[in-house]
Amino acid sequence: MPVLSLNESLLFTSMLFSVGLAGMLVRRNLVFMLMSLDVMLNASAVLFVAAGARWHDASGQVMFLMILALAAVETSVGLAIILCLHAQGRPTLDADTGNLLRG
Amino acid sequence: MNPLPALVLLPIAGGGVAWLAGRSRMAAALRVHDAPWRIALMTLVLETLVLLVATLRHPAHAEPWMAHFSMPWVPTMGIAVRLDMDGLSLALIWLSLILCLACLFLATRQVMANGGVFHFLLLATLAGVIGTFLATDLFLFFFFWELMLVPMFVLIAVWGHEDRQRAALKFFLFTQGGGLLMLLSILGLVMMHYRADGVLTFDYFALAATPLSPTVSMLLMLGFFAAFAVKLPVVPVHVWLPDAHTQAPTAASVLLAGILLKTGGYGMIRFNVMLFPDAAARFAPLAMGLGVAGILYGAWLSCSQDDVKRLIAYGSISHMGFVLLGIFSSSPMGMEGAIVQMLAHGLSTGALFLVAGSIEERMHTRDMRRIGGLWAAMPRLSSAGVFFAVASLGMPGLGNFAGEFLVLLATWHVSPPVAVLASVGLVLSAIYALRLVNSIFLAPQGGSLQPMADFPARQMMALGCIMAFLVVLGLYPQPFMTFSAPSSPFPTTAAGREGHAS
Amino acid sequence: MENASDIWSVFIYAAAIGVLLACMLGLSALTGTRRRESAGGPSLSTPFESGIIPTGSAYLRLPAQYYLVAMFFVIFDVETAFLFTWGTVVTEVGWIGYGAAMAFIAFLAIPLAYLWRAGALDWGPRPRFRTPDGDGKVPAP
Amino acid sequence: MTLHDTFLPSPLLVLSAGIMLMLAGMAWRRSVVRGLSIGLVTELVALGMVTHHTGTVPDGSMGLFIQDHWTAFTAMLVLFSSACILLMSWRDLTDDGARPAEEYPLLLLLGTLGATAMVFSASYVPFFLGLEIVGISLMGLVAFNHRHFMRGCEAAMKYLILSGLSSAVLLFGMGLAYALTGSLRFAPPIPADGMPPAMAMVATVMILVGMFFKLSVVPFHMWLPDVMEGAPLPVAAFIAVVSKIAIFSTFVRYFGTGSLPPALNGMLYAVIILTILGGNLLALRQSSLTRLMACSSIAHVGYLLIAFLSPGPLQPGVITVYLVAYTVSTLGVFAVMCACSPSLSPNGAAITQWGGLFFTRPFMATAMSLMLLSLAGIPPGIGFFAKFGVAATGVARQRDLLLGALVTGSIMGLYYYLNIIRVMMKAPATPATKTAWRMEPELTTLVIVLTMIVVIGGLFPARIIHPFLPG
Amino acid sequence: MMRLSLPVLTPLAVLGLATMLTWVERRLLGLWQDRYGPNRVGPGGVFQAVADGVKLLFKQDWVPPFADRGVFVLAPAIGMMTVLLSFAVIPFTAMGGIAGGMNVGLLFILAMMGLGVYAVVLAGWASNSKYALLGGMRAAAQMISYEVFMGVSLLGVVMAAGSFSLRDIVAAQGRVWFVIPQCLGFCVFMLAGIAETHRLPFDLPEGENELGAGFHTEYSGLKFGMFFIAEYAGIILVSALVTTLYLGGGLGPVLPAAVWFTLKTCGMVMFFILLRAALPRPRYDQLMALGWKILLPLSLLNVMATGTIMMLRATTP
Repeated sequence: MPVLSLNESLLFTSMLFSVGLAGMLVRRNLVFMLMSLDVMLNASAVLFVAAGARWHDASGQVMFLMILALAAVETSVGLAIILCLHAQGRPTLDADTGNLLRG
Repeated sequence: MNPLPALVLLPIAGGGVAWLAGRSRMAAALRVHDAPWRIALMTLVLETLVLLVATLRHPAHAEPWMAHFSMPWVPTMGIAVRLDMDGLSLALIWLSLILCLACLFLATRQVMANGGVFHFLLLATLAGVIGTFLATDLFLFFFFWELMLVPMFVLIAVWGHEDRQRAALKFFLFTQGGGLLMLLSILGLVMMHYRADGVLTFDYFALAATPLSPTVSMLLMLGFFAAFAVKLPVVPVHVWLPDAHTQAPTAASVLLAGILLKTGGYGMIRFNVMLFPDAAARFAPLAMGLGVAGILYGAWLSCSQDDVKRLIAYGSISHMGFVLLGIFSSSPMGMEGAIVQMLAHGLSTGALFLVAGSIEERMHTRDMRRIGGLWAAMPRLSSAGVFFAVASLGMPGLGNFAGEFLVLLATWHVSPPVAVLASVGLVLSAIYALRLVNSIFLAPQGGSLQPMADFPARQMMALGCIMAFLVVLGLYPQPFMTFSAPSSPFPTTAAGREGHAS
Repeated sequence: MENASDIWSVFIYAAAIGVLLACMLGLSALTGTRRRESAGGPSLSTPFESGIIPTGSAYLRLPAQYYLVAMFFVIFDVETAFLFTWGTVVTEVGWIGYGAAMAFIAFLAIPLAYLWRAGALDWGPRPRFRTPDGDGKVPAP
Repeated sequence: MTLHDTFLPSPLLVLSAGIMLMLAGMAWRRSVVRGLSIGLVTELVALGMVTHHTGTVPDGSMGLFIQDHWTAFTAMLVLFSSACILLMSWRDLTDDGARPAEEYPLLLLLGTLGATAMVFSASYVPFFLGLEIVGISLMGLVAFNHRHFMRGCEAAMKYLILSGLSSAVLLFGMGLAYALTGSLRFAPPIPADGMPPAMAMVATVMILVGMFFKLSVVPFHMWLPDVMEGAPLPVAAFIAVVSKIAIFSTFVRYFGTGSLPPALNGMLYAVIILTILGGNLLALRQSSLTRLMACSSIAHVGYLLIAFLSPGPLQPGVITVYLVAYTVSTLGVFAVMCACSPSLSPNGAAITQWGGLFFTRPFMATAMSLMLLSLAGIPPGIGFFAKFGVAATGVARQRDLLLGALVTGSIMGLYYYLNIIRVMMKAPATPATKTAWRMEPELTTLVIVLTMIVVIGGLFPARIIHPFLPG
Repeated sequence: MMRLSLPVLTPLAVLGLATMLTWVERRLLGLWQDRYGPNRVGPGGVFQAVADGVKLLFKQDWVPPFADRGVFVLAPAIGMMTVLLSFAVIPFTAMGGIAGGMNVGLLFILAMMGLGVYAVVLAGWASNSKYALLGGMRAAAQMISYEVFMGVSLLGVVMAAGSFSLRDIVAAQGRVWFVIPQCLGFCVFMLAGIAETHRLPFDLPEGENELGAGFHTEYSGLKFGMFFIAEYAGIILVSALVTTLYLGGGLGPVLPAAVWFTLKTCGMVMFFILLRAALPRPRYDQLMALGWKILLPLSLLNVMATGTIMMLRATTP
């Protein structure tokens, strides 16, 4: 007997996803945006696990592992790029200050 | 051996050779500074011979379609290389070749900067035009239709005058815009045919038999009309023409005015009228209105131009109005008139552009107010100029008069007021042509006139040929009219059907 | 879960620890001696730096090496997760699974060798990338 | 674990082996040329093995991967383009000995692996994996801009955030689909018993939106020009060609051809019209050639979607031809840009700087014009036939609005493509300053080959038309 | 009753043991270094630890004005919490402890150790002092690095036992303790365990000759005490883990399981203290190099070897 039913986990993951999405749209600090991104990805990962539990199917957990790995890589690369930007002398992490690329 | 593919491919091949010959390294090896020109000339002569063979093979007009060539191209979409020749296309190809030859004699030998490329582009345009006149596969027609734009664009944009690039762009965009509408119409027609017959084909003859509801056929016809109207040009979409003609180098102007405009007229006859006769008949009043508007508008603006080339260009608009009028007058007579007018206008206006180009080359200006009294300085050039100006105003006895008269006559049967209005255009055309003659050749020159080289005899000979054609066309148009009558896509006899069903 | 009681024990355990920690923190707040801040003297309210008066912000720019380690951790630790899934079923999945796992380990080992050679695992002020002639010698300071 | 679990299309195997070889080689001793050579050989071998596989083909819909004509076709396109891009970057990388450049071919190969994995995927797992591998290696590649490191980093950051966002949306959609159907099969969800059908719609829309983001279809397009501008030129080509083909390939596989839920048709209509008009309007305003290419690639996706939305007997062939035309022409433009970039401003390639190219480097200028004309849909380029085909499919299904957009967009497109040609024809301001350029045999060969494909493909398109679409 | 009392008593017991361990360590160090340890308070100085605790309790509860107050207070609690929580899955009785049967027990411990990093980093960051920050960063880098090797080295045990449940792992050692077949993994795990608890010789985050007291430089009173106790609880935890994973847990003849378990754990604790007495401290770069360049390949090798042997044994009849 699963502790959570699919509907509850759906609700939970949707809320988590929305929180991440809101963070992504509202926050302007690059690090926080990365964190929001991870929240979104992990919400999806949890959804996969919950759905896998609902269908008694292990592939949901496989997907979970993949998502975990790729979210980790994405965060790593993101941090690396932020470091690069920082090292190149962009003091703030505000996403709106990037203005080198304008048509 | 079928001459039709050779007609299309020969100019391209010759142009390629000319291009190669024009490469600086190659030119140095050849030790001839005008090698591209010579090669182009040879190509044209060869082309003429081929055309002659094609003409003489069917002297008796046993069948309406004189030659046929077919080869699969994209079988999955029912596209094939289908080339057919009837009197109309033959006549127009002749016109193209004559003008091209004249061009080579008069205008292009001096082109030194990248002469090879120039001649290649010239011949490529010619190939595109000839292909357009011959193609009876709608896809192929569209292919050539688009293809001839590119070299012309480059010709104008690179070798043209001061404002060349804007003009070239305008020319390309307008034509292409019309072309895309035509593309949709072609596709629509093909799809209608596919739905009715279950056969996917772009064959002109097959598509002609497509059953269409009045609305659909009207829509499709309008798509075709848009493309041809831009090319012809019909009044509201004519704005590219004055710029393009003015800015183009002489040879390109000649090709534009003499030949490219005719593809519009050709298309209207071949596709609008032949494929959608009912829709065309319903559309005729509007088309005739547009034609008259073109005649009056072109002539009126022409009267107030100071730029020689611009004046001729607006004159062209006016003359092409007659073609439109004739095509849509729904009578064989009007159609014949339109064809004669196309031929005559091609010759006379082309020659006028040649003369104007020569003048510009010598005087370094196109402003009529700064040119004058050339008669004294260059009698041969001036006489040629006067002849063609008079021809284009519709002097009886010359080709233009025959065409315009036939058109007016046919129009009179349909609608006398329109005919009256159109003949007002004739009066106006007399005004601007005489103004041209007067101010350039006759009026005294303000400043001192440096001695300048007149046309040499060889060039006069080329012009003389054109004059001769005009005179014959004017005095005895009947053979031309029978010769150049367009053939219907519908088989008149069972035998005819056999001949083309393949 | 094999039995849900395990979970509940863990929850009870966690609650007990929570209470305990709260008690400890609260207790020390209650029992500690009170003194006014000023009474502690100025040295109480400056960060400890072995007797030197601190200058500048404490938030230094740390060497990028720390971030590199963080990334390696994230990546290698997650890769371990993949190996763990294989770990419990080694014999069940047979030679194909074994081959896959070995390939995976090889795919971990080769990047590790790459990182090693690229200098990402070295600490201290050394050139991070070898010179193109590839001798890998550290230039004399 | 049975044998069909190991079913793996050979290109994936070859590419991964190549990547590992390259890494090992780099660990042994660094060398750019060796890296590039390994990359090229790997890609060619993979190209030769697109139809091979290991293991036994799984029956039914259980496998992770699938192999059919469509995968063979798109995988070939992907591998070919990526080999071309490797060639384009050859000179830039071997030029500059000061900075480490060995990772570039590695990342490029990784990106290709990701794209290939996407192409072959028959399940959400390899699809998502491939998507992310492409995205992540692209972030590295975009930041690989030696000349403008800061720009590169900024573009990479932008790409990271937006591609991450779209991945998350896509992933959540996939999660919903999985929750509905209990299978990770790569197909629109059909809700099982007791599941709300509205959820299937939500899932489909989220997946659609995610894919649109990656395809940079108009409401979700804003990242593409910026990222392409910040990236090195070959990488910009990679974004425009390889990643788009891979996504489009999976898009076609996912939604089948024409089995889109009818309720979404309206949305797609709007999106396509917006894409075509928006992409072209944006392109009109650009002054940098890279950005212009980015905007025009947005528009081209719109045209492709018209063909996608108009199923019929013509559709498979048309999509095939259009993909080939788009790929080859875009690659050609970028190859010429790479060849000429040292004499131009680095990477920004403001259009005005192309003035007089016809006089300084006539061959390159001619090739460039042919490519641009092909993109504009003018003969003799292959793009003419492609656009013709798209219009044909649209007419066959009477997509009047879309056709209107197509015509309008094409005219706008014509304007800006011709504008570039026009600029190239302008006489150079400083007469005949023949800047000495290096011989670049690989770029010249590449341009020649691409030009041949464009012209020959335009004249004999019948050879290319094969209905490759799945299902 | 058992289910309720064990969870409540365990943390108290661990706390008590850890407190006592400070005295044991000092006495043992004295013994090995040929001097007296604390020997005044109570018989043999056994109440020294209690006295220390009382002293800490009555010290001022000082939060430096420059610190981030909330995080500063929270950090030691997190440190304690993660260590204590890990004990939940250790099967120290015959019944298997609080949740010894949990089927992801090992992963639970790894997770808790991962969370332990937060205590260090947050403490270092919240202190707003250079020594503390550097110490925190060092500790974090060290801990997360060694957690990787710890996880990989544990994989050998997991493979051999076929389960993550610590109770199953103990049961799987019926024939031979894993310390024999998994000797490579054992070595790696020991080293990783020392580094995880940042004990000497791997106590670089708190190396007093370069960093003051590292991440808890600014701490005093019972909050310092909590870090202190958490460290000793960590020693017990790692010893208990080693016992469970490699030394057969509560397995042993005659005596009850709990006694065997306690004996083995005590032995490991002593070994830890002996290490402190015997070994010098390496440089930080040497520590990291040891981890990434030696331990990681070794542990990967261990996994490969274990897998190969298991497969060979499974396929040969």
